[in-house]
Amino acid sequence: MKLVIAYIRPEKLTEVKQALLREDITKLSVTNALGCGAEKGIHENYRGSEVEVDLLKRARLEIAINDQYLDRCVDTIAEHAKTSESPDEQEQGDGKIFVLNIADCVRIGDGTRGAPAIG
Amino acid sequence: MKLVIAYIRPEKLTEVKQALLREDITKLSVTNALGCGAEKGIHENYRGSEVEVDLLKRARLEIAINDQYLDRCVDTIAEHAKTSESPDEQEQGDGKIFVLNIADCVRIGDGTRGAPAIG
Amino acid sequence: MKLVIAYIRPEKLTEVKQALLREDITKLSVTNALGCGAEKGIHENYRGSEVEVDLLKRARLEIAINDQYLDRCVDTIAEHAKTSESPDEQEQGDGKIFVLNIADCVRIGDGTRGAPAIG
Amino acid sequence: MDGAAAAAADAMFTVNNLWLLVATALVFVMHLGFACLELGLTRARNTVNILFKNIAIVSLGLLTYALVGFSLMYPGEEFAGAWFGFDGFGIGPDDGYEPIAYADGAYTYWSDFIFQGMFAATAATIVSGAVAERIKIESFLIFSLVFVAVVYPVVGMWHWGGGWLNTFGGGGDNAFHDFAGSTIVHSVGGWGALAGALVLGPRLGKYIRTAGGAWQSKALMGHSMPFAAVGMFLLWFGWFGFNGGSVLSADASGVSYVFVTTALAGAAGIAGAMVATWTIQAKPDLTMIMNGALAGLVGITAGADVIGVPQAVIVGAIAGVLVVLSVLLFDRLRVDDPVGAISVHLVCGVWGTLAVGLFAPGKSIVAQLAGIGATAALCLPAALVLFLGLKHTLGLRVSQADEMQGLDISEHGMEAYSGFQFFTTQ
Amino acid sequence: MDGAAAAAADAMFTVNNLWLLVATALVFVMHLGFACLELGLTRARNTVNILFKNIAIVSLGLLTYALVGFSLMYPGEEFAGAWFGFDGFGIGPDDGYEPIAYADGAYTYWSDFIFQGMFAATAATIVSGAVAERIKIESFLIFSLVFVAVVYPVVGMWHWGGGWLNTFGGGGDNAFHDFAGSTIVHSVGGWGALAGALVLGPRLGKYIRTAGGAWQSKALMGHSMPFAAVGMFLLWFGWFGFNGGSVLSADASGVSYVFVTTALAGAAGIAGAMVATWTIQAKPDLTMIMNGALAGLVGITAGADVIGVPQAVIVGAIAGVLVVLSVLLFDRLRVDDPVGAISVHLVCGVWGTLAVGLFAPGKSIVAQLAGIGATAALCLPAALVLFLGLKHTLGLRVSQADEMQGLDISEHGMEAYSGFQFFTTQ
Amino acid sequence: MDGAAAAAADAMFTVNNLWLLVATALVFVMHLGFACLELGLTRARNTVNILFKNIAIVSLGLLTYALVGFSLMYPGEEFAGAWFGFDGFGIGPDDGYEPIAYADGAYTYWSDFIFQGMFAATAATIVSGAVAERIKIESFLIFSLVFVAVVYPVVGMWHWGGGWLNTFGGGGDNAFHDFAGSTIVHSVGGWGALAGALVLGPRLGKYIRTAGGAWQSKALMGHSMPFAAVGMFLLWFGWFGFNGGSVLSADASGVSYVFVTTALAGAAGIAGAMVATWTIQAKPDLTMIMNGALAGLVGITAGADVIGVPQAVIVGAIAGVLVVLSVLLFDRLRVDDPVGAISVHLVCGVWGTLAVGLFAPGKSIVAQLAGIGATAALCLPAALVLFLGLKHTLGLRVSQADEMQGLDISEHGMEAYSGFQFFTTQ
Ligand SMILES: Nc1ncnc2c1ncn2[C@@H]1O[C@H](COP(=O)(O)OP(=O)(O)O)[C@@H](O)[C@H]1O
Ligand SMILES: Nc1ncnc2c1ncn2[C@@H]1O[C@H](COP(=O)(O)OP(=O)(O)O)[C@@H](O)[C@H]1O
Ligand SMILES: Nc1ncnc2c1ncn2[C@@H]1O[C@H](COP(=O)(O)OP(=O)(O)O)[C@@H](O)[C@H]1O
Repeated sequence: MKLVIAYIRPEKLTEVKQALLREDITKLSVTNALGCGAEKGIHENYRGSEVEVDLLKRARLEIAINDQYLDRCVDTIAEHAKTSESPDEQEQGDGKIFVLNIADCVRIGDGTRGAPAIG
Repeated sequence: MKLVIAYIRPEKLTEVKQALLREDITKLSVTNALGCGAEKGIHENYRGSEVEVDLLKRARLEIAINDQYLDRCVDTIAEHAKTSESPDEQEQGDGKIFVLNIADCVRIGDGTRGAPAIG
Repeated sequence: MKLVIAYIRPEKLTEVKQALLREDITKLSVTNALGCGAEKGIHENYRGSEVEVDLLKRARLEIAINDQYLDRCVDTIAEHAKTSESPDEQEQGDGKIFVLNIADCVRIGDGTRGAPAIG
Repeated sequence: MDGAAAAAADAMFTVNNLWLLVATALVFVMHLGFACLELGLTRARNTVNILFKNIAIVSLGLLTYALVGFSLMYPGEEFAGAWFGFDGFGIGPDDGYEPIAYADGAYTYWSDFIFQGMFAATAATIVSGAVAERIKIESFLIFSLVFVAVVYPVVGMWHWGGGWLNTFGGGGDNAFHDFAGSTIVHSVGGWGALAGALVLGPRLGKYIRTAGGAWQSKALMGHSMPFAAVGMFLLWFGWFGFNGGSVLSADASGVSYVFVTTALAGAAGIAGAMVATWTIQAKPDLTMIMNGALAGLVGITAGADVIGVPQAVIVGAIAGVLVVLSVLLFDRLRVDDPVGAISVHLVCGVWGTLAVGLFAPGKSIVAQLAGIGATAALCLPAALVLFLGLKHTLGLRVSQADEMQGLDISEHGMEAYSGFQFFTTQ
Repeated sequence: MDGAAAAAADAMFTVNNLWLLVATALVFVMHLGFACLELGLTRARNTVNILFKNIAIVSLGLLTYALVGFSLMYPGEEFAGAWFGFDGFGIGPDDGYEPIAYADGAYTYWSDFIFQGMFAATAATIVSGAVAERIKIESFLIFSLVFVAVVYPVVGMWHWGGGWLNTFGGGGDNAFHDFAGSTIVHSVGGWGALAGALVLGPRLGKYIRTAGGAWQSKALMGHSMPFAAVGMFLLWFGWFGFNGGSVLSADASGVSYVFVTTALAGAAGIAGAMVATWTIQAKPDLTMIMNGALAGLVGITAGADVIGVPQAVIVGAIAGVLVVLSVLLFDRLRVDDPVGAISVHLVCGVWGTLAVGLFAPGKSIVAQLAGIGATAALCLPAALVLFLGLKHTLGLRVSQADEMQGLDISEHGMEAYSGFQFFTTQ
Repeated sequence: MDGAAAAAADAMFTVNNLWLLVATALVFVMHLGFACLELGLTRARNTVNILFKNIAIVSLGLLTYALVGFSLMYPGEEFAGAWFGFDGFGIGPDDGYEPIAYADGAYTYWSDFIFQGMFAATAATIVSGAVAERIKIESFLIFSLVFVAVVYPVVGMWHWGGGWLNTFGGGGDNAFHDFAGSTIVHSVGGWGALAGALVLGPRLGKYIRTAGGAWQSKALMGHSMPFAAVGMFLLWFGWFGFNGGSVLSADASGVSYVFVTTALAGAAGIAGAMVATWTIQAKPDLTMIMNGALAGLVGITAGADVIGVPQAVIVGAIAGVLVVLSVLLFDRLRVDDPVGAISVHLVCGVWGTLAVGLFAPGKSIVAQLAGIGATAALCLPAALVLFLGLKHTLGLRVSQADEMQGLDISEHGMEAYSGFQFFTTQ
């Protein structure tokens, strides 16, 4: 069992969610996050002072998944969270995916444990 | 050392927190999350258009805990986050618990490291 | 590859971020969290009823990092998230750091995987 | 009367009437004030419901007042000194209606109706605050309909419609005096609020039994202090029309005097509440000084025309202290009133009515007590019967699950702040 | 005229004029009402942009009205019955100006200008709601400038400026009747709104093609029901000045009657919309009853002075039902109007204008149709040409990326709710 | 005077007086406007504190004005041409008071008091914005008490109370002219604001020293643009009463002319600021055009009655540009003024006062400079002494920890938006 944590652009969330759905990955959780990465912040300007927006808005996805689905899940996110086709432009700010091991899992509703509880 | 991540219904938070307290599990962190799971979304209706609420509000608990407390912690959450007694109704939307391994831990205040720093 | 999760006081975020920057740790993500810890809640009072603020506002940092940077990262956070110099006062509420193992990592922009994708 | 005199009378008529209309618009703004105050002092998840109630009340209030209320409240001279009268359904002036003659050159029939109609809905709006966050929308609307269409105008008729309170003790100074409605409007709404809070019981999680068996009051904090403050300021703004318009003419001395007593009592209410909250609660509670301003305004409403300036300050300051004590007391008694409507409108309404007897030269405390008592005797039972009747038929309170989820989703299928993150657990 | 008669006339003049000024201030508040309603019914990420538009419009509206609008709309008697007239740039009374003689003792030249000037910007503000969340700020400002400076005053001249609609059918009862602007103001804005919504197309993600090929309408929920409600209440508050001031004197009977029909039609609009939304949508939709109130008010605006009281209730109630059906219909037609401006101002503006022909004794339905048709024939093409011209020059719509990110960041580099967390994906 | 003439005079008296009262209610709304503007332009964590200050000021302002302020500001004719006068504690008309005779049939004693009393609190409210987010609540209240009770009325007495500025240069056109208070109200508050900002120093994190040693200004963004806009619109709405009421009668020509100059200057202020911000800041800054509107209004306040219409537009437009430059300049100088109060009220207050000398025919620039200088010479030192005195006794600024946490929790133990998530780090 793996926990996939992905930081993506908020405006890509709907697309990524629908792509995952098509791969039968239907369960996921989302939180708001602020991210500091390679991308330069948006230029904002408030009453003449520069606004240092070094923390950009990001959607944080958390998907617990059984090992056999892992690659499909990671690839789907990676593909649909990208903003640009051209390889030289697409490098900054599109986000990251981290994969962690899950030791155990419980579905609260019926008490199922382990791999069967994930989905 | 384990990290327990639990997604529960927000309205159950107070009850779960108090139950954990009775088990001497006093330290935890909560974030807001939106969850996409088996449960069907609430039916909303805005100016005649259906609102697709496929992301339901969930509270995300994070509890770092020493291994000997793990079962107690997971069981307490599982028990108190359930909404229904009857086994056939209670299957959807009550949430999930994931358990991960923690490699290290530091209490910032006094610099303690490892298992003693958890509690 | 490690995932560093740190709960710190929100007002310390800017300081910690800048200290990490000086250590060349530039990528991190932040979420809002409410934390229940050793620290006593702020005393609030609304229309004569006590407000049980047992959930204090915390900033939750998540930093994925390669193993060689780990100690530097943890130490920097621990040092700058502390509020007090005197050892007897500084014990409560300054926060916690948890370290987890990361199994894999992907940079979405260019598809890089593993350790090189972290930074 | 020659041409010039008639022209002068007409000019005076026009200005008098204009003031009543401007005052009507000001009173209208009070509905927005009530809505903002109520939503600011309750939780975000019930906001759509609160707005819905407050907008619906304006509609029900005006339409039923046109249908029956005005006719019940001002049934005409043949019901002078009576307890009840009715002048038939609908509105429209009598035959041979001459605008300038209708009220001795003070206002037209239509101004009379619309000014009174704006007042009417207020009584139900007051109730709204006390029953917020747990009442079923249909039941609330039915309650309001009956309360505004029947209960409010009947009490109003007793005094302003020329009924028995107006001729009490032979009339004149012996009669009941309630200038702009500390009793006739505010305490009528206040009794309804009390009945509602009692029948409904407290919101889930408001009063918790501790291990020791003692009750503990939990703070269910309002979600928007800015809106609460907007509400308070707009209510005060509207009060210039509420009290100022109650002079029922633009009489320069009369209206300007009422403006002074009203504003100073409101200011004193803030000051009184500030002293009380800072003393009792250790830290100064913003919601208490907002209640204090309204308490001062409710307090002066009965006697704004007859109470001296220093006395107006005293009446307001006492109201400000009173409202703080009252909010704390009702909380002790586990009567859950999210916005403090009972304390502001009932307690300070009664206080203001008594204050006329105490401070206004020549006024009779007996008549004041009679008015307070009779209003209580009609409104509290009527409201209780209505609420209990609804409880046992349609149901009065939403289900526990719906209350936890919030009435916005459960009753309206909508959110007030779509996209915003807030902790729904609070 | 002797001294007393002159003094009486002067007093009457003063009160008449005062009412027009108070009404001006009330109409001014409507701009805040429009801004709040629009921002409340749209998403948080476009709020700065909406406020910017609404504040800029007030400025452009007043300044251009002073420069050309007033002069186009009221070109003087030599253009009676005409289609177009112009009295030169700038403002200032004619030589030999005597205040009391200017409008037969009803108001001064300056009051005339400022009251009319406050109305002017309204037409552009109505458009603002329909094009929200996707229009380029520069293009919107240019559109508004031309629309307010030229289109609105020309139509206004036809009726209020003494033009051909005023003398239609020989004048009198045969002429077009639009008391305070159901057509002259609201439907003018409404046609602009329709043109804007058509040329711009729907917001991204509003209409989605399902797998089966059918179109599905997605809810893009407004982010603040409290602000939307504040908007609705303030618009109504301002409407007392909009309609009441349109009596153009403080005439006691006239103004008070208009207050009654206006308020009852608004109340009936809420009731009508409440019945409609509860029936059709299963759960009562707050935004629909807010639209209902405004629909009732727009509906009565043309005939507030000549329609009977029960008829005013009927006009308002029908407007309330109509607005619900219209919002649902335009949504079916995939005309994306975030705040319902087309349904409220155009549909109910037309309805209200027709209602005069149907309900007001002696009025001619032919003239009403002529007015409606002529307004459509000028405003819709004019607005389409303007929008299409801008589309092909400056560009009308922001880029997809900017629209997804929100216009606050992309157009203004600012956030409306700095520090608050909301889901930008919604 | 015969009956008809007396009746006509009475009607005129009534309408004159009524306008002053309506204007009073409008000025009252400005307090809500100030509160909304201030909270909108500051961070969410200080909102309760800001509301508390603004509500408390209304109370303190009215009560102290009744106790001493009115009597200091209008001490009576025996102090004509003087620098200081006092007519005893408390209010109430003199013996033999005849309402219609009090001000030549323009208003009653009570109207006089309440209109002036509403103005009084404004001066302290202006200060509130500049010292926001860091001042101790007790110290601010004490400062306001003294400032409103003593400093404001003394300056007011110089001009409006018949003091030396009124008789300057022999009076008449040679005297100082400040119609509704560009100097007497706005710059008085502005000097207080400047003193407060200087003594307190900038908010934590506002000015950061970069590695290179240069200072950098960080944006501490306001948390609610909608409330800021509500504030701006309500202030403008109230300004119709502020300036219009300052005619001190309902004189048709006078009031309507003032409405026109006021509205056009406000509109021009927006336009001026829009051009300036779009040019200088690249993207159009919403907060700047809101400041621009207020700048235009402050600018025209001194000469709304005597400046020509095109000149009013020029005065407003220059004020709009000026306020943008001034905000940027004070930021450079590291004078931290969260809402731009110094730029709007002081800079544009001075500009408006000078503009009378420049644009109004026959007015003396010398007298204008004398008035500006004398006001500065009293208010700035007085405010500095007060603030420094408080700093060294009670303490003026909250602790660093409290400032970081926000004044809502530290000073009031409450949150403004309970349940909502926002990043407290910002
Ligand atoms: N090492 C990291 N630790 C935590 N979060 C990260 C890390 N790297 C990236 N992120 C998150 O991913 C988001 C996108 O990262 P960014 O650096 O812009 O992408 P890239 O590495 O492709 O340039 C960031 O805003 C941040 O939230
Ligand atoms: N595999 C998963 N990955 C991430 N989050 C999950 C996963 N499964 C469930 N969740 C979270 O738990 C919540 C409840 O899940 P749900 O599917 O409704 O429960 P159940 O599996 O008992 O039907 C979801 O809303 C989501 O936030
Ligand atoms: N075991 C834990 N699990 C999850 N979160 C924790 C844990 N311990 C501490 N935290 C988080 O860290 C924050 C600070 O913890 P606190 O107990 O006040 O620090 P300390 O342990 O130094 O007294 C808490 O508010 C909580 O958010």
